[in-house]
Amino acid sequence: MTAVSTQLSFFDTRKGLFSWIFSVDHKRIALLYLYSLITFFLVGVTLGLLMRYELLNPGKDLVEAKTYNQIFTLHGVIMIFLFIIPSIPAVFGNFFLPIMLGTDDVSFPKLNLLSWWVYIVGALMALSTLVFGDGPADTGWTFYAPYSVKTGTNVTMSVLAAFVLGFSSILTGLNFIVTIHRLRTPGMTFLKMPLFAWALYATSWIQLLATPIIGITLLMITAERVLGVGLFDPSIGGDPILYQHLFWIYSHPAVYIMALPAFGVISEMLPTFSQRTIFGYKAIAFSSLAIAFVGYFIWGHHMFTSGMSGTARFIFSMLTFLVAIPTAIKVFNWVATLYKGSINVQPPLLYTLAFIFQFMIGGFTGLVLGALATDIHLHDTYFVVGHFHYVMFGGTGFAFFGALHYWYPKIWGRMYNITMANIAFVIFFIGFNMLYFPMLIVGLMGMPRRYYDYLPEFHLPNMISTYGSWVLATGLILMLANLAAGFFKKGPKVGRNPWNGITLEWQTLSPPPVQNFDRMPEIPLNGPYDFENKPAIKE
Amino acid sequence: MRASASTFAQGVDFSLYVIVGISVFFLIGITIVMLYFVFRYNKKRNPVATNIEGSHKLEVIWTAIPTLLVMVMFYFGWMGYKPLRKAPDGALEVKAYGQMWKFSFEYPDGRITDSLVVPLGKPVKVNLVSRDVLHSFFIPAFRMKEDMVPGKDNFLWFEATEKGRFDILCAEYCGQLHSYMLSSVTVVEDAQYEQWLASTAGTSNEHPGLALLKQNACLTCHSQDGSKIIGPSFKGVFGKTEIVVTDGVEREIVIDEAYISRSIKQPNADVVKGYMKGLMVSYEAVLTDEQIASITDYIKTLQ
Amino acid sequence: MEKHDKQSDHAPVHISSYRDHWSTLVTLLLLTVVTVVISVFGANLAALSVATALLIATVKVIVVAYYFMHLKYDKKLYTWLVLLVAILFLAFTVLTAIEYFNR
Amino acid sequence: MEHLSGFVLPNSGHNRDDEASKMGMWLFLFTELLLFGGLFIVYMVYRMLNHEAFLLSSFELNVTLGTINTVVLLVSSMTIAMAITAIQKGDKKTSVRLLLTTLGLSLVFLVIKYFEWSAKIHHGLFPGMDFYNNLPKGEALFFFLYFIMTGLHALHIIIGAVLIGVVVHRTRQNKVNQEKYALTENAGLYWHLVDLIWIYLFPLFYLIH
Ligand code: HEA
Ligand code: HEA
Ligand code: HEC
Ligand code: CUA
Ligand SMILES: [Cu+2]
Repeated sequence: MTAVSTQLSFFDTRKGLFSWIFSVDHKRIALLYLYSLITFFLVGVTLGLLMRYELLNPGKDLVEAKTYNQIFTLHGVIMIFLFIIPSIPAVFGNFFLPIMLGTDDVSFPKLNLLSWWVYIVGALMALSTLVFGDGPADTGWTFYAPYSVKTGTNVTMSVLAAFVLGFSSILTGLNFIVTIHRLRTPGMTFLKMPLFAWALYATSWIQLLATPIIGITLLMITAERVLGVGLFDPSIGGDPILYQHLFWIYSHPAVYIMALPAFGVISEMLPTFSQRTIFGYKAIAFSSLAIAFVGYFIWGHHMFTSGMSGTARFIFSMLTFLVAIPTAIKVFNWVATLYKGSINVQPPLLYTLAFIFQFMIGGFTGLVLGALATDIHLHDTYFVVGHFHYVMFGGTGFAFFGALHYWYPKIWGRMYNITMANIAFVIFFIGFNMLYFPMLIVGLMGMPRRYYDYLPEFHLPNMISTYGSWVLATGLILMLANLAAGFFKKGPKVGRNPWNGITLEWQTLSPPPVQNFDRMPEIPLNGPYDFENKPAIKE
Repeated sequence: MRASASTFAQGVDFSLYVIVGISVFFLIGITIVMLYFVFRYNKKRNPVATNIEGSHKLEVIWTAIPTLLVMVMFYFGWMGYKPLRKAPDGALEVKAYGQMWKFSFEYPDGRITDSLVVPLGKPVKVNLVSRDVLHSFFIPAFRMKEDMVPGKDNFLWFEATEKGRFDILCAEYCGQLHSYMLSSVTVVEDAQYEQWLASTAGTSNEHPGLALLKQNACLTCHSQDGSKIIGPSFKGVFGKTEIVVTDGVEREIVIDEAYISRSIKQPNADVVKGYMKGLMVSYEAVLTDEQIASITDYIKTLQ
Repeated sequence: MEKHDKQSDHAPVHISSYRDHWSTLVTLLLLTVVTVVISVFGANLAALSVATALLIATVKVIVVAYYFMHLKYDKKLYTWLVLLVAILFLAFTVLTAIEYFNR
Repeated sequence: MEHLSGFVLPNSGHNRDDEASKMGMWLFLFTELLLFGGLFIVYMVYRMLNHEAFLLSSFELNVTLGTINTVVLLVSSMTIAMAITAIQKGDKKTSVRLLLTTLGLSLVFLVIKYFEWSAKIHHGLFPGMDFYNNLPKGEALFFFLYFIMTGLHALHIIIGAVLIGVVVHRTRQNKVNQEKYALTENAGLYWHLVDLIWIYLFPLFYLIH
């Protein structure tokens, strides 16, 4: 081997702002995404805290009704389109997919950079409504017609922003599919690919094939607002329900855009911290495809009370229950992976366990919503709000933070303070459940969502929930402060493989050099998690 | 959970218990197994891991069991729901109107009320009509909900099993005062209901114009005391000089009978400066010219 | 630095002849004539007309994709993917149609 | 790029990979198909709900012009397919000529479309115009869809034409040649897609009868 230490990391090859924002290196683009994502996430979270503050007591606490409505819309738009849909693919997918496949970049590096720029433009458009026009939209992130056509707030800009962000998502998906088909290192067949790559593959197909539908739907809303007449207007024979169909044809598959990459991350962390192969590799890999596929056909479960035909309600409810099966397969295989492992309890594993627990709660509440009788009662109540925060934040959000703790030493070449990370995790976990569990209760009691004010009998759970949001915020600040240390070049340096992982990214330097590898990566003999034949990794 | 006061409540609650029961069982079971593994196979206790690739038998088992269970859940969900869509013949039919941000009800005899009064133990079919945007008619105590969709006739029906007053909430986001779009349903004995039906509505001696304003939910947006809610206040509005925007051009007008009538029939033709277009819907099909005259009459008195 | 030229990583490229293209065009034009004739003069086929029109259009699309777009000579993967997309779209329409038919 | 440690990764995202660009193009076409797919769903539903009105309105459209445009697009599809054959055979001159023919046909299509549109707009059928606003239920929807769908299609024609222009330029510069013609192929794929969509639009709007 040549002198390894002379290899410059991707951080050090070129300096200056322009070397970042015009870089076509997938690792730099990933970090661009990370920083911009966190910024928008912090805006979204602040809005969330404001909402909780407003809901502390019945009546007005902080803002007017209209402002509240704009806050939850912007909160939803930011969290969905700016944070959770891009989150894991755009940050960890971009950074690690090429490395895990043993190549030096994605298939279309320039397109990759373009997708970040498009993302930024879309994000700025979404946030510009705070300053320009008649204020942010007040429609909810679903932009249901006809209210979204009638309201005087700046819906047009918000909708166009979502349209532009869709493009960014499509470009990322397209890039990943081609990369996975074309750039796997020799010997790495599809069935020897790490599960994270499988998850991204399934996700990318959803991004590619579902996003265009919402694109055109949102353009129709724009046309309606601009021309003053439109396709969803009943007075000319249109049907507002059709809007909902088109919206959910995208937006239900989109929830699996949020969930599948998280499943992938979990499937990476479990073998590493159990030091054994994953249980049921093929079952996990193919269940991702199954979820992606079935997920296309169940959008109607968001519309059970819209006056849809009984036949459709029947079919959509039945199909909804089918997605639970591949998810169940995953959960069981994950738990079985812990069996007879040699388990090393580290912060990423804590996030993994919390993920499984919370995602189950989220998933099971999803089943309650998927059943017709119960959804009639629970639709558009806080039960739904509880459900989706459990899956999105308790699931994907926790996977995101887990992934950040897991790959952190690889990205920055340094380790954070583990004790601190554990403390932050515990506070985070308690705060999370304190914030969202009461929402399930208050939903069962019948409190509708998107309510600025509520009846006195809903007071107690709302109060607990608001206090929970403060606990959660504390945990989060601790966590971020701990992680920020490495960013500022504090914390001990680590070698190539601090967690004793097996996928290819652990064979290279931390942080990786520009072309990702300083020596030829070796793939394990029997599949990606074959710890018995793990290639020796010399520093 | 709230009182369960309709014939469906039982079916809905039962399917809820089935699903939650199965779920809690798996949630607790899986969590305990998971934590046990983490404890038992901790690297202190189990320094060397055993590689187990998987097991076909287990995969089949844990595909089959959830499949079975979700079909059970689906079945109960469907059974609990089925009666909701079939209103029995001869049910008492009431029309419910939703508009920004008020429910109103029209009984077969033409009486219009703000809240619902129904007889105990009799099926009631509510036909749902929206005058502007989406709303949803939600009675938590009855476990009932259905959207009000402009241009589409939806309905729901129920049979109350308990006397008392229950909340009606709007469960589909419909704009600024969505959370204040409340009403109630009062369930009374048959005899009381007959009595209520017989009592003549509107015995109060209020101005007929005011009655109309209340009835049509004008007052959710327009105050009578000068304060600004969603629309301009009615106080002192008659005879006032005002700036309106017509087709994007500002102009000054003096408010007279014709203007008020136009504002009610085509609210978006002239939009008062500083207010949003599109919020107020046309009442052309709802109010007759006489009624508008009566409203105008009343507005004149608010000086 | 050597570059890996991937153009030739599968069998030698198939080059369609000009004649093939002409015959494809003639097929397509014939199908177009058939649709127009059916719709304009075959009024008594009314109920069938949407179905036939879409059927013929689909045949045309397959011809274009197969020959002009070279699917026939490309890796089978592309054909599968096109089918996947077609099935997906069909499922969207069928599910939506079921909803509206049973209103 | 420097390789300090003296080895080269076998697969690199920076290598030329024509198969990858073709795959990328196909994936992009899928998104385009589903973009129009959304509109086709809208069309289907509204035709189901407003059957008679759609039938009536379709008589407003000019079948002859529609048919001519269909033929124009089909022929242009052939010429661009031939342009690929030509470049594969190394015949750059013919390739450029065929591309220019395609470009010409795209202009013919647009000109015809322009006349069709202006006739409709002249009748006040464009959404928001007075006549349009007084159309009966359903008919208004038909014309709204007509303008949105053919408009979006025309936009794609324009984009395709620009793309073909780029190919012509690149071929003349010899950046596209017998060894390296992925760009021509991709432009061809895109152009065929535009054709495919029209193949459905034509019977759905013009031939309801
Ligand atoms: C990450 C995002 C995500 C994920 C993964 C899911 C997953 C699921 N969701 Fe959720 N959902 C949302 C995000 C998500 N959802 C959002 C954002 C909304 C609201 C949108 C809005 O209106 O604003 C929503 C709303 C929503 C509704 C509409 C509610 C309403 O408005 O009335 C429904 C109804 O069916 C539903 C169902 C489901 C189901 C059945 C799953 C399933 O995939 C869950 C499957 C998982 C499990 C079942 C648990 C794990 C399995 C086991 C532990 C094995 C044992 C299992 C058995 C024995 C069965 N969701
Ligand atoms: C991923 C998605 C996501 C996340 C993370 C959150 C986070 C939060 N949400 Fe949620 N929420 C949605 C998605 C999300 N939300 C959506 C889609 C809706 C529906 C909107 C609609 O109806 O249209 C909604 C609606 C919604 C409502 C219902 C509004 C209503 O119906 O009236 C409420 C009410 O309390 C709420 C509260 C919160 C709170 C308090 C937080 C959090 O702020 C909790 C506090 C969390 C923290 C304090 C953590 C801070 C984190 C950082 C600082 C992290 C730094 C980042 C990195 C390292 C990357 N949200
Ligand atoms: C959803 C809210 C809403 C409801 C309900 C509503 N309005 Fe309005 N109204 C407005 C708004 C906003 C304006 C100002 C913008 C405009 O002129 O369109 C307005 C304007 C008016 C004006 C003109 C006032 C002026 O200062 O020029 C009159 C008169 C009026 N409304 C009468 C009524 C009557 C009568 C009803 C009930 C039958 C009613 N409105 C119901 C929102 C509402
Ligand atoms: Cu009416 Cu919400
Ligand atoms: Cu869903």
